Amino acid sequence: MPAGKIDYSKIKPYGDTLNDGMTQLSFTLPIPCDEKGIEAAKQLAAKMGFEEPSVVHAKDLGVGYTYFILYGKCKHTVNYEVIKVVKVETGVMSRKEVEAYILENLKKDIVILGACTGSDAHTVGIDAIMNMKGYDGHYGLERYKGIDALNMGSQVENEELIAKAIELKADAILVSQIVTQKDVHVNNLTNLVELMEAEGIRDDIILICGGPRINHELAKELGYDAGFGPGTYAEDVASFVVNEMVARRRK
Amino acid sequence: MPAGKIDYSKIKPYGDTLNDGMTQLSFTLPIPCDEKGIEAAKQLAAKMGFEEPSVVHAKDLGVGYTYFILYGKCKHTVNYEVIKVVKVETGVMSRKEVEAYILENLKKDIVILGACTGSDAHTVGIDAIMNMKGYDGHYGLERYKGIDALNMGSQVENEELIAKAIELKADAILVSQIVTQKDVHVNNLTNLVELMEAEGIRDDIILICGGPRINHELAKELGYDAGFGPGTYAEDVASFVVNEMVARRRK
Amino acid sequence: MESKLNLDFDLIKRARGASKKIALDVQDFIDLHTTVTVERTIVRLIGIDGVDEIDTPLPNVVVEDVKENGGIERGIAFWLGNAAVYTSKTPQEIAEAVASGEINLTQIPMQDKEAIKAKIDEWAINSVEKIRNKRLERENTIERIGEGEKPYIYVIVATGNVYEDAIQAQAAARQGADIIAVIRSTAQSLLDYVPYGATTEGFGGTYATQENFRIVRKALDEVGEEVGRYIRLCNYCSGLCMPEIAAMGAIERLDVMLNDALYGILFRDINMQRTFIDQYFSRVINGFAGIIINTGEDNYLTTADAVEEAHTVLASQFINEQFALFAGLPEEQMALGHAFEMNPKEENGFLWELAQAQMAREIFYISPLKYMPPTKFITGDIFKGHVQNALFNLISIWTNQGIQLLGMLTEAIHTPHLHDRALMIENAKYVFNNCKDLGDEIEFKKDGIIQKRAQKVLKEATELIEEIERNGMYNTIEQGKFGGVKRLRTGGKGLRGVIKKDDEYYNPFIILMLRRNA
Amino acid sequence: MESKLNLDFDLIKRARGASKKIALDVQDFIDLHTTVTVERTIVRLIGIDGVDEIDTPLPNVVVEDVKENGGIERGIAFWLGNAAVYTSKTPQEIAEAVASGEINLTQIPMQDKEAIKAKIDEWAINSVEKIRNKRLERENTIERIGEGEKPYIYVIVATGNVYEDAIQAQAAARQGADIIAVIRSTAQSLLDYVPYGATTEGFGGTYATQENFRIVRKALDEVGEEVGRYIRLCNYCSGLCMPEIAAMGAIERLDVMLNDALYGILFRDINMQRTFIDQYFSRVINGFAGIIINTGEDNYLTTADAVEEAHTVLASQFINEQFALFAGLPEEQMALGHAFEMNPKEENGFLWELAQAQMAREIFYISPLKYMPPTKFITGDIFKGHVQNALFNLISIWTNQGIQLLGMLTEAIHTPHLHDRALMIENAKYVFNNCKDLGDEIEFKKDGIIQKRAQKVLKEATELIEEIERNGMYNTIEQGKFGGVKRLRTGGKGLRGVIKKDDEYYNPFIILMLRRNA
Ligand code: B12
Ligand code: B12
Ligand SMILES: Cc1ncc(COP(=O)(O)O)c(C=O)c1O
Ligand SMILES: Cc1ncc(COP(=O)(O)O)c(C=O)c1O
Repeated sequence: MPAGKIDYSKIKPYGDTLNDGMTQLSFTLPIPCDEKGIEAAKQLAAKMGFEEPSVVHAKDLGVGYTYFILYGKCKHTVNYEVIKVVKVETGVMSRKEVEAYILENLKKDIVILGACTGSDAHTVGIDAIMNMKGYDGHYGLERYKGIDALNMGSQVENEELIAKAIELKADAILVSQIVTQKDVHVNNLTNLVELMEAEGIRDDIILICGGPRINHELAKELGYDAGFGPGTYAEDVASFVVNEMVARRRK
Repeated sequence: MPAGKIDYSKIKPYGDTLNDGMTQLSFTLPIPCDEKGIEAAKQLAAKMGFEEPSVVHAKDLGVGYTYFILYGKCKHTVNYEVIKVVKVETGVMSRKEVEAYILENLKKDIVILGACTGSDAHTVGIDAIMNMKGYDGHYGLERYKGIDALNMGSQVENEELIAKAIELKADAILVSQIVTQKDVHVNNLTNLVELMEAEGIRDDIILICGGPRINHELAKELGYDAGFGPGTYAEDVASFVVNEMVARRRK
Repeated sequence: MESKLNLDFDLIKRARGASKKIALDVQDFIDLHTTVTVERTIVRLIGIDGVDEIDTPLPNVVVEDVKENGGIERGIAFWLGNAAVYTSKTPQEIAEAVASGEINLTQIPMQDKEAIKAKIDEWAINSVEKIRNKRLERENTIERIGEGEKPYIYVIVATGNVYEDAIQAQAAARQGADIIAVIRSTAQSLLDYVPYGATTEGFGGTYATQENFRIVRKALDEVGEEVGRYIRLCNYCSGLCMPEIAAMGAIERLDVMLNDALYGILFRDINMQRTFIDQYFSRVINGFAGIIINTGEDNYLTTADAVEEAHTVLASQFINEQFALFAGLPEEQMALGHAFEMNPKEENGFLWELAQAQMAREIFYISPLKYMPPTKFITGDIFKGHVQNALFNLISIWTNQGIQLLGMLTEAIHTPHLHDRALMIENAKYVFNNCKDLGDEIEFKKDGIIQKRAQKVLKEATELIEEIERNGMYNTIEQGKFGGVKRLRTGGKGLRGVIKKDDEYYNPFIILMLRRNA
Repeated sequence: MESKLNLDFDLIKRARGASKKIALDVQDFIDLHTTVTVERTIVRLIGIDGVDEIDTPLPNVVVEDVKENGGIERGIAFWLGNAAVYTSKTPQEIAEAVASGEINLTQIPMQDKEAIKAKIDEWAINSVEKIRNKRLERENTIERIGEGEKPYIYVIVATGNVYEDAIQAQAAARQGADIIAVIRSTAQSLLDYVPYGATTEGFGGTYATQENFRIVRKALDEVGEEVGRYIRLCNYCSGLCMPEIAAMGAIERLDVMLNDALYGILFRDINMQRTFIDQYFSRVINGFAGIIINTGEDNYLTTADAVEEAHTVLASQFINEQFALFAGLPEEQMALGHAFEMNPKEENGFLWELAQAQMAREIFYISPLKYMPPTKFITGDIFKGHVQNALFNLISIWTNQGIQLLGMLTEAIHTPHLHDRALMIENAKYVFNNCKDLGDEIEFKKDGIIQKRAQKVLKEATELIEEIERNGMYNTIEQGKFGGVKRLRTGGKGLRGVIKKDDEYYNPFIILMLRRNA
């Protein structure tokens, strides 16, 4: 790239020139909309590490608070070279491949149970993974030969889910959590792991969670085997489950 | 306010709860759009002092760079109580009041020269201050009795402006600078002060600048008597000039 | 009114006719039943409030007492009336006595039936009169200080803390909002009681309690005076306590209520029998109190495809209209729901949305339609979201919608922040003013994309309604025709709270309220 | 085509007639004159390029040499021809010899006139043939790989560094842009020479140099193959070097050029005589090279009020059209400028903008109109700006504009950042696709706000044009009728570069290029 060589050990925001640091930000401060307020906003941006912070818009919000839009030049850099991300490492197979893999390696139908738990009533995400028709042209688990998929729907209590898993001898549980306010999803997910441990079934079942604010790293931290975020399709989950089952058998 | 008392020594962004720190930001990084890129964006936000940074959108820009939109909780606070802003302290008089003030205190017509200098061709701002018809219902200086206002228009060289000021024995010079890329306005404004000092006329003339990225503080730093930003009207400038002239006479 | 869409008025008539039969069928069932929350509503309207020492609301205590002892089929009013005649206590005193175990309602000796009825009617008339005054209070205030222009700008607050909500509500009014909805805490609709008192902790919303209603109402009355516009307060009267919340809202002068059995059935898995019965009484109350109801058809498009399933929204509106009319709720108070929920990638999607919004306007020409924003296809790209909302706002002003629930640029991220609302109000105000008379100015090409879309949706809706007429409402829901969600007649939450009335059952409020000039 | 606005075609005819007379009047003056940059353009077309040791471009050196020695009235071609016949050197060799002081063009002995003319014509035919091949190259590429749909998405890059520009231009193409304009460094238009070579330092833009053209052209050709769309390159052919830049653009296969004398007069204070002469030759070149020109009427509304002065835009378009026709530039290559610049606070402002955009479309029905975004009323509120731009995009697709210069949400802050363009392209693509056939679908109410607005603007424009016809173009500009800016006939920059031709003056290119099939 003739316009300057990128130093990946010191990555900075880019506006229209490499390393110019240009960043846009906006926030509300609980102070009046005047010169002093603008100065406060700039000082805050300076603390965040912005050079030449510039308030381009300030708007009174009708309650003595002010909304600010700013631009500034970020001083910080990130060392891109050393970044490691925790992600699901197993490759993704197509539905047909998953079906063949089950036939060949597992030699039995596997049972996958899904639910949107707690008070969460957002079923579109778990439906996308499980229901026959799937999502965005990708069929859901119900359509997979060799997979016995049961979607319990929304607002399922953790206790109920565990009881069902025991009843059906589930190989994997899929939990969907969409509402994240006040970290309700974290509490709910943690609680499920605790209950499963108390029941002594945690190690027998592959435990997976998903939702727009879930990623693999968070899932691992919470004691899950995997986590999936936005844009997940059934085959991503299915591939993980069957690979993991084979891997566990080998152990 | 029942929902919590604001501690003005520790002001923080407000999303929907006092001191939640909620801030929106966006920037481009010169790295690919993938999990690793998202992690880099989060790490950068963490360096800026955001807790729980969350990338809500990532978009490939067609050149291997990625645009990120993030939300995070700002850790920093600002002590609002000690903030001081440098601002024009003289009050603002109406046109009529200015006219009366000149008649009473200065007892002569004053000469104000204006221009948009250097390569800058944006005249709307200086026109707003000077031209007869003014701006937003506020008449310009040309309309003021007791003020002899000359607007030299755009792309005026500093040398030209100084020559004219000497010729007309100007009491005040108004400089408009709209283009700010690569700090061209700062250079241009500084150059004018230097030239005036070289000519030995800096102290005889009230020197004022204005433009969307100008404020009083910056103007003072650059050696101007005052600076005016967006939303300025003729009366703001006129009031400053006449007050300053009287103050200087008293000295 | 002439149709810009060249709609077939015969089809509309057919759809209305069939919808009426569908609603009547359900109404026959409703009339034979009551529910625990209907009874608790009567308790509340009679003037009982508060909680016992373990925080159970007294209306629940009282109704449970009778239910456990097997008398609820006769209706709670009867037992309270009986107790009052016997003890000469006020309803509140009776309730407290029940709570303390001092009284057991079904154990009180039977009093004279005429005396009981007289007592009940005295209470009821009194209560109805109070609600009527609240309604007049609203009308007078609007008369005196005015109100916003339509489309009313409707925004939500959802901090979880009622005091923070009050402040944000006031801020929103100053920013230009006309209706403030206080979102309820997640899953309150599944509670079979109404929480009590001021609350400061909720998930994704604030509990609907009578005290919370009062606090926000007061804040909005204040700010209304300040900005010179009556600011309407909205809450949710859906879920397992539908009619109780209607009663609370009527008493505290709420102005708008989300109120739709189908929403609860489909999206909260509430039993359909239960909620149809509850809905009826809640609509009687809302109708009488001058409260505008919002129906929830827009939600269908969050689970079903907006292009393919548009006709289900229209069909549901037709049916909802008939349910509301049975409950004495006039069209002026029926904000039927519809939404702008097509995939933004749809070529000419804007034309289809426009067609549908105009269609709803022409078919329900008195209703202050409630137009819902894009939500499903809003992503974390807040800038794109802002544009989606601008197009949504444009269609609203163009087709003369009544209530515009503003879309939020942060819809995919969090419940609205203070400035999110400000940005969206700015968006709406700009578009509404800049495009004010567009609707007047524009005609649609004969048999073009727009006209044909509307005609198609109307035709499909009519066919669906006639199919429902043949199969019945319950079967239709069991088949998943709405929102693609299937629910069983005996499934879902709350069925246990359904009670068959006995011959002497008496609810004094229905008649009083339906006879509007009582 | 039927008028949706019910425009009076007689008025349009009158306006065109009067405009033709106005342009003719100026053209008479033009035909008698040349300018230093016109001569330098001839030098360039003949094949001279490069700079001397103090970085003065050779075309300047050569023309100055003749001008100082009093021979420029005859035209530079003559002197070069004379030198070539005498020395047998190539033009480039001659120029270098002039630069080194070896040759003084006017001192060379006079050669045979026929031989000189033959030499000149040989060069010219050669040069014109090259340009024609460039044109064919463009046409063939479009034929082969295709191009974007209209409205073409037009964005600017303005980093100051041509290599960075090239990257950003490629990124924009991948994001969906069809035309990339490389903004010039501030005040290049005031330079009476064209900088040389690749440049990496500019203020608010990048210098227009032939090498820079080449670099970006190459980058766009590459990315065009990749995305399967021919990507057009645009630059500025205004200011003191108008025709030279046209020539450079023709040689390097630029596709679009901002090219308008009035812009320079009003907004750059360039002398009007000078720039009208320059404009003529530059348009002859652009016309022949198949380059689309953009006129600058949109700029008027940055200094004048968009509601009140809309008719001045239309009047100027009519006149510009005639100027262009005189220069042999076909309507297909005339992207007449207009803009969406009303105050967003204007009630029904959208209706007026819509009326005007449709009006321009109907009057100049062949022209690929260039529609300019809101700029003046864009503030630091980037979210509001994004919505303003969405409405602007909507009108564009609705009224079938040809070239959509995308508005930037950061217009009030900085020249576009990489992601600003991406956001705006996303905005435009969404609106264009979602509202694709709106224009086909919609009719305007007879005598409504929209029709009346358009009719009013047309009427006022016609009156203004007829007034200009009476007073002449120069007086009109002196009176400040356009953009509210007054300029004197003998004021402004560059007058000194105007030269009256003598009887034997010869510019071979005009005839060759006007005779398109030469
Ligand atoms: C549709 C919707 C609804 C519908 C839900 C209908 C239904 N049956 O699902 C209705 C209207 C009922 C609704 C109601 C409410 N909603 Co809602 N809703 C949405 C909306 C618009 C879209 C969600 C959606 O369907 N996305 C599409 C699916 C396909 O995406 P997804 O869920 O992310 O799923 C994908 C991945 O995450 C992953 N995935 C998801 N789960 C799982 C599980 C596993 C195991 C795996 C492997 C993968 C996986 O795969 C999926 C496919 O790729 C969002 C806003 C938005 N635009 O995102 C708000 C939103 C989620 N809702 C919200 C709220 C607060 C509510 C309410 C609680 C409001 C209230 N207080 O009343 C109510 C009550 C519901 C409740 N208690 O849960 C908030 C949540 C805020 C937060 N961050 O906590 C949002 C973000 C809106 C907002 N800004 O306020 N909602
Ligand atoms: C109108 C306009 C033009 C017009 C100017 C016409 C004219 N005769 O003025 C035209 C079309 C010619 C133009 C051209 C260019 N423009 Co221009 N233009 C604008 C635009 C849209 C509005 C500016 C304006 O008129 N504002 C309204 C006035 C009233 O506001 P104001 O200037 O801030 O003035 C107020 C105060 O600041 C103050 N004030 C101003 N001056 C003074 C002086 C004194 C003494 C006092 C007391 C007060 C005062 O009082 C005024 C009234 O309250 C802005 C974008 C925007 N929305 O802001 C871009 C903008 C300023 N332009 C820009 C650029 C880069 C250019 C060009 C250089 C582009 C190019 N490379 O070709 C060219 C060339 C012009 C040049 N060399 O200067 C950039 C500047 C970027 C930057 N930060 O440096 C902007 C921000 C657009 C952008 N995002 O790229 N432009
Ligand atoms: C009609 C109706 N009722 C209620 C709600 C919300 O209810 P809940 O409190 O059950 O989430 C909605 C949500 O949009 C609705 O449309
Ligand atoms: C016709 C025309 N030419 C040129 C320009 C810019 O020219 P300059 O390089 O002089 O700023 C513009 C700006 O919009 C224009 O409209």
